[in-house]
Amino acid sequence: MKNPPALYLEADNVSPDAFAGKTASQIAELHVYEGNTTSTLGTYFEVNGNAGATAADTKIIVKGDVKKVKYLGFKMSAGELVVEGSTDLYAGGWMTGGTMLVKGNAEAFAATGMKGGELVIEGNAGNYLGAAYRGDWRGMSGGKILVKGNCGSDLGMYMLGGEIVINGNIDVHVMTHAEGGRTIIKGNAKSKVGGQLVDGTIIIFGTLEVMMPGYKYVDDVELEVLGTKATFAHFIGDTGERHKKKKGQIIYGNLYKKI
Amino acid sequence: MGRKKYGSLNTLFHRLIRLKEEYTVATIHVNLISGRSIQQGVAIEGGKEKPAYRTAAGLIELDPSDLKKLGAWKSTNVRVTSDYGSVVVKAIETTQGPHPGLAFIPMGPWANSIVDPNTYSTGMPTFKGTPVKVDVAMKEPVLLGIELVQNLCGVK
Amino acid sequence: MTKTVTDVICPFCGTLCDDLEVVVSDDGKQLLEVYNACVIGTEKFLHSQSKDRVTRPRLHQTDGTWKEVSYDDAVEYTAQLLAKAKKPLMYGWSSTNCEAQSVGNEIAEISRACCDNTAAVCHGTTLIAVQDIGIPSCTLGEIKNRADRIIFWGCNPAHAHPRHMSRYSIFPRGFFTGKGQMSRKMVVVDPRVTDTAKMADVHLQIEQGRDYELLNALRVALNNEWLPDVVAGIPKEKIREVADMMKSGRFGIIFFGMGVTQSLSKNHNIDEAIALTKHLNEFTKFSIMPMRGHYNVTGSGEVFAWQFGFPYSVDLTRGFARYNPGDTSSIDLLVRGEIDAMFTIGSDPGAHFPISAVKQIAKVPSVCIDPHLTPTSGVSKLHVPVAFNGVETGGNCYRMDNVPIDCRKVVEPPEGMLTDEQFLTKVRDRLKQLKGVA
Amino acid sequence: MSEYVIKNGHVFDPVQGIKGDKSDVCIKDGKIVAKAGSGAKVIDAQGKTVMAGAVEVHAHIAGPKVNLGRIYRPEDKLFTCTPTRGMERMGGGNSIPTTFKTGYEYAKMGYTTAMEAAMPPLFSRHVHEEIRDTPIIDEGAFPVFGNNWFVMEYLKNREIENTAAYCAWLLRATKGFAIKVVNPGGTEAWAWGLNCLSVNDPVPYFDITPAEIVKGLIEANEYLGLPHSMHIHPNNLGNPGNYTTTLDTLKIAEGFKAKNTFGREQVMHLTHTQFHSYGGDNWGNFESKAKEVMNYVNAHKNLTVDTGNVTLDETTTMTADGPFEHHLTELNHLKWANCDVELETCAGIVPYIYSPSISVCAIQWAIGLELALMAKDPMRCFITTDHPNAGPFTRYPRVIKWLMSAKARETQINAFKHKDKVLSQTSIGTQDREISLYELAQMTRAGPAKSLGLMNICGGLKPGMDADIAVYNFNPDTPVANPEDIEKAFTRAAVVFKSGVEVVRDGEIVSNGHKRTLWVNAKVKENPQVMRDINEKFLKYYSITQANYEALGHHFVPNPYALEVDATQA
Repeated sequence: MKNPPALYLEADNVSPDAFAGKTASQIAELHVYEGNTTSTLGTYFEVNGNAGATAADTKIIVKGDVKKVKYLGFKMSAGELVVEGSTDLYAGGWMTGGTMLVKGNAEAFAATGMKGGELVIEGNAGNYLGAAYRGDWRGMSGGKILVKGNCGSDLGMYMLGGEIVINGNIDVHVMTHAEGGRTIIKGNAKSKVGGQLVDGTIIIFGTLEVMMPGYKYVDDVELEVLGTKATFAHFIGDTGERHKKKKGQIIYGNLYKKI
Repeated sequence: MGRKKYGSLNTLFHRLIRLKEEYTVATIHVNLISGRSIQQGVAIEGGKEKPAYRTAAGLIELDPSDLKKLGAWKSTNVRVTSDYGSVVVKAIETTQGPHPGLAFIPMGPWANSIVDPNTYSTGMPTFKGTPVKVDVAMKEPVLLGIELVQNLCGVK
Repeated sequence: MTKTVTDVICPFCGTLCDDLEVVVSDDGKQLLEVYNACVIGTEKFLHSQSKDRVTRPRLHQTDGTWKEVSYDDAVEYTAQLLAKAKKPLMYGWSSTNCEAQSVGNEIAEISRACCDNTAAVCHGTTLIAVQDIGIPSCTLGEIKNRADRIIFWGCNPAHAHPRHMSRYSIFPRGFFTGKGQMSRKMVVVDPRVTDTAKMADVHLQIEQGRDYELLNALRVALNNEWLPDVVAGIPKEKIREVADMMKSGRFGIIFFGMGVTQSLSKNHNIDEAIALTKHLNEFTKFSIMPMRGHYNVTGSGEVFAWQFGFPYSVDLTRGFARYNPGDTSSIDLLVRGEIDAMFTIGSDPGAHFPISAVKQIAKVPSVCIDPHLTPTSGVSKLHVPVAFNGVETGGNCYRMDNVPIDCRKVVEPPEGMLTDEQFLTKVRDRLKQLKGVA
Repeated sequence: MSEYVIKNGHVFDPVQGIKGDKSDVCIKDGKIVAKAGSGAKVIDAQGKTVMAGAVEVHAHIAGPKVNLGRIYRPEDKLFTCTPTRGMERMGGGNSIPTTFKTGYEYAKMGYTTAMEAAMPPLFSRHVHEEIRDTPIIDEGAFPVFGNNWFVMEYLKNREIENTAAYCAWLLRATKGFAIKVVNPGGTEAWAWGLNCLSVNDPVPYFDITPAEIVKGLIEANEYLGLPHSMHIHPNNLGNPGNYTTTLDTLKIAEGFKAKNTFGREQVMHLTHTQFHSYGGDNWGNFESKAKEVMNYVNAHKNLTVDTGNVTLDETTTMTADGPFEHHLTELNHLKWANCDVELETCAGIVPYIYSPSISVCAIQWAIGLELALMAKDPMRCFITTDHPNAGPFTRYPRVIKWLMSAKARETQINAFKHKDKVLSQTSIGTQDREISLYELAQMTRAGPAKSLGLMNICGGLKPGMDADIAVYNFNPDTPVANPEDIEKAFTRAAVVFKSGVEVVRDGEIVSNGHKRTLWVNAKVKENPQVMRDINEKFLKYYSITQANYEALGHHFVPNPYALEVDATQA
C-alpha cells in the first residue's frame, strides 16, 4: 500500500484467483473501487513480482496499512494470501480453498459463507465470523478458522460444517441456527450461546455468563479437545427448537466452576 | 404562578441542595434505556427548536429508590455519563415504574449523547441497555435540543 | 364558512389512522380543527400552520447564521453535492410519500449513492430477522375481527401508537370478537410498568436485555422441556402459565417494538419471537407484527424492495444494488467514516442517531430536506423546507401491516413552497444534466 | 408513430392459420396493418421466426407477497444484481426479480402481455404501483374472490345477482381484470389454522362448501360476461392423490356455457395443473395422474388450463393458499412468511429447491411436460411455470426446449438421480410428441389471449390487432442440430415490438415502451343492497374506510386500458 484511500477501498480482486497467470504490471491494472469510482490496484499499491500460472501456485503478501481495505481474499479457491497488518470487512469472504493469514485484526464478516480452505487471524476477529450472508440458511459449510485473539458476536451463524477455534474471548451469540460444524472457545463466553441450535458442537474452556434456558444438563464427560484432556459438563439444546434432526450439543469446560 | 414566589422557592430549594451536596457524594449507576414518550411525540411535532421539546425529552426518569440513593430532589438537573458521552438532563420520578436500577430518557439528542453506538454489525445502535452514572449537577443547564447537538458537533 | 375534509390519513405513526376529519377555511388555506386524531396527530396538523415556519431554503453560514436562497439555488447545490461525492448517503424517506421515494431512488441510482431509511434505527433488525426466518403475519383488521390473545412485547402503544389499541388491537368489537376487550387476553412484556403494561392481564417485567432468553424459555415450555427456576427475572411457573395462555387462544398476535429491536441480541430477539409464533401455529393460529414507527417507513422499504430488491441499507456505489447491514447501514457507514456527503429527507438523524454518527454528518457536505427545524437541519450546510406530506400534499403510504393508504391533501402549502416530490424531480433532472444521462 | 415492415420472416399465427409461410408483417400507428407505406422502416427477418408477442396467463410478478419475497430473500440476489445499462434501470433477483428486471426479461423473451395472478383487493394500490414500475409489458391483475366474506355470504343464499354486482364493484375499486379463486374456502379456514382439502369440506362459520363457491362464481362470471372466465387454483394443492379433488372441481363446470362478447369459450380456467395432477397416497408412491386430468380437459371444451412446469431451480413459492405454504414449511423447514388479509384472503411464501436428485421434484418436472404433450387442443393448454412457484418465468425458453425436443427431455431424464422412479411413476418416457412452432404459438399467444378475452387485441398478427410482435433467431427450415439452440433462440428475441414501438433489438432493451394497465369495467344494474352491505362491512369490520379503499388515482394507474362490459341488461 503506497497511497491509502480517502474513504474505503474494495479490493475483491486481491486474491490468488484474480492474480493467477498475471505479471506485476497486469496485476497493477486490476480494478479496485473507492466509493462509486473505479481505479486500478496500481493507484494504491506498489505491485512487485509475478503471479504463478494458477491460483494454487500463487502467493500474495499484502504490506502496509490496509485497515480500510475490504474484500481481501474474496472468493479465493486456492493459493496463499498473507496480510501483514489489519484489514477491514469480508476478509476471506466466500472462500472455498487455499490459506489466508491476517497478522493483525480482521473486521466483521470475515469468512462469510466459507466453503473450504483455512483462515488464520492472529489478532482479533469482528462480528459474524464464518456466518451466513443475510437471509441465507446455508452458512459456513467447510474449512477451518483460527482466531488467536478475541472474537465479536454472531460467530458461525447458520454454520453447517467446518471448524472454528477462538483462543480468546467471545461476544454474544455463537452458532445461532447452526446445523453442523464445531466451534471451540478457549477463553470466556458471555451469553446467548447456541440459541436455536439444531445440530453442531460448541466447546467452551472458559466461563459462560448466562446459559440459554433451552439447554439441559446431561452428565460430565472426559474429552480430549485440541490435545487438552479435561472433564466437561455436557448439555444438550436448544430444546426450544423443533428438532427434526438429532439434538445439537453444547459442551463447555468446567475448570472455572471448580474454583 | 407569580414569578416572585417561584424565585424564592427556588433559592430555598437551591440552598438545600447545596447543603446536601456538601454532605452526600451523590453518584448512582443505572441501566439506561431510551424510547418514545407521548409528550416527546407531541413536542417533536410542535417544533424541536422550542423549549417544550427540552421539557419533554431533556429529562431522565428514575425510580424513586434510585432518586433517593442519588440524594436528589425531584426535578433536579443531573449529569448522566456513559462510556460514550455525557449530558445534563432534569431528573424526574418515573410515572411508569417501579423499575429500580433502570433509567429512561426519551428518544432524542439528550439520550443520544450517551447511548452505546455499537451495532454488533446489524446497523442498529444499542439504544436500550447502556450503563450510565448519574450525578447531581444542579448548576449546569439543560441545553435546547438543536443547541445541544450543535455544541457537541462544534457547529454554530 | 368552513369545509370539512373526511377520511383524512394521519401522517405520524405506522398506525396510519385514516378516519380523521379536518376542518379548513373556505379558501383551503387555513387548517382550523382536527377530529379523531391522537394528541400527536393533532399537533402535527396544527403545527403545519405555525407562523414562525421556515418557507425558503437556507444556506448555513460559518458564523452560524442562515442565508436564504432560492429553490433553484438549492437544487443546484444538492445536485452538485451528489454529483461530486464518491460515497453519498441518502438517508430518511420515512416521512414522505412513495412517489417522492421513487424519484429519490432514481437520484440514488444516477449518483450511485448509499440509500437507507429510518428502519436503520427502528425495525431494521426486524427485517434482518425476517430474512433469516420469515414472518407469519396478518392485517390489522384480522386482529380486530379475530384475535383473542394480544401480546405487546417491548412496545408501548399507549405512548408510541396512541390509537392502536382502540382501533385495532384491544377494544374494537370485530366479527368474531363481539365482546371487544372482554374477548381478549392482554400480555405485556416490558422492563418498565408502562402505561400499556398497567392495562394488561399479565405483565412480565423482564430483566432488560434478556428478551432472547425469555422467548426461548417460552418455546421450551411449548415443548414441555426442563426450565431453570427463573429466566430473565421471570419465574418458570409464570412462563409456563403464559405459554399455556398463548396456546389456548383461537387467534393470537405478538406486537413488538423498539424494546426488542434495540436491546442486546437485536435481530435475534425478533428471530426467536418469530420462531415462537411459528411454533404456536402447531397449536393454534398465531401472528406477529412489528409496530412500525414513522408513518411511511414501511412504504420506503416496499419501494426500495421492488426497485432494488432490498428493503433498506442499499449500497449502489458499485453501480448495482448491494445489501448487508453492518456494512451498508447508515450508522456503520457514518461511525466508520465511510461517506463523504450526506443527504437527509423526511427524518431527523441529528436527533435520533448516536452523537458519534451525528458528528460525521456535521463534518461532510450535507443537505437536509425537512419542513421542520431539527438538530439535523441545525448541523447541515443546506436546509430545504418543503410542504408537509399528508397535510399539504397527498401520496401513497404503507401502514405497519403493509396496507397501502393514499394520503390526502387538506390545505395548500405556503405560497411558493415545493413538495418533496417536486424538489427531488428538479434535483433529478439537474443531476441527469451534470452526469450526462438521458 | 413510425411505420415498419418485417420482411421475409417465417410467420406463425394461429389467428390467421399461418403455419410458417414467408410473409411480411406491417405496422402502422401501433397496430398491425395489411400494407405499410413506402417510407416504412424495413426489418429483415430472413431465416427467422415471427410470432405475435407472447401472453403470460398466470404469474406472480407484482404485489405484496411478491415484494415480501424480495424483502426476505436477499440471498436470491447476492452477486447477481445488474447495473444501469442504457435504457435499463438497475435490476436484481433470480426467482423474484425487481419490477424493472421483470419487464425487461419478459420483453427480451418476446412476451408483451402478462397477468398478475393474485391481487389481494385490500392491497390493490400496492399491486398497481409495482405494475406501474414494470416497464414495457401490458399487465392486468386478478383480484381474489374465493374466500371473500361478501361472496361467501351471498352464495350461501345463492344470490348470484348480488355476487355479480359485488364482483363488478370490486373489479372497479381495484382496477382488476378477472375473478380469481384460490383454494376456495380453505384460505378462510386457514385464518383459524384449518383448511378445506375437498370441494365438500364446509368452510368454518360461513356454512358453505368450496363447490358452492366455485359454482356460484362461474355463474356470476357468466352473468357479467367478463372477458376472462373464473380462474381457479383448486383445493388440496400439492398433495399426493389430489387429482380426484381436481376432477371434482372441473366437474363443477359441466353444463355451463361461456356467455360473453369477447370470443372466450371456456367457463373455467384451471391454473398450474401440474400441482393438481398427483396420484399415490404418500411421497413414496407419489405418481403422475396427468393422463386422467388431461383426458377430462381434452373432452370438455368449456375448460382451459395452464401447465405450471417445474424448471428444476431454486425458487420462492408464493400463493394465496396460506395453509399449503404452512404445510410446505413444515416439510422443508425453510423460512415461512404469511399474511392473512381481513375479509378477503391470505398469502404465504416459502423458498423451495426443486432438486434433480430428489425423485418427487423429478416426477413433478415430468408431470408438467406430460400435461402439455397430452393436450389435444393447444388453444386450451398454455405454458406457464406459475412463476415463481414451479420455477422463474425466465426459464420459459428451457421449458420450450423440453417440449419441442424429445432428445432434450431424454438428456434431462438420464441426468436424474432417480431416473427409474421418474419412468415408473410417469409416462414421460413414452411421450415422443414434439411441440411444433405453430402449436407453441397457440400455447403461448393465441390460446391465452383468447382465454383472457383479448383475442381481438393481442396474441395474433391479424391487421387491426396491437402490433405486439416477436422475431426470433430460429430458422424453421433448418433442422435443430442441438436442442440448446432452441433455448438460446427463445431466451433473447432478435426484435420485439410492443404496440408498434420497437422495444428490443438483438436481445437488448431499446425502449421502455408505453406500458398499459388492463382492467375490466363491468357495468351492472343499480344494486342498493350490495352498496349497503359494502358500506356496513367497512364501518364494522375493515380496518380502513371505504373512501380510502376505493381510491385509485393517476399515480397508481397512469396508463389504464379498460375493457368495457355492459351487464345492465343481464
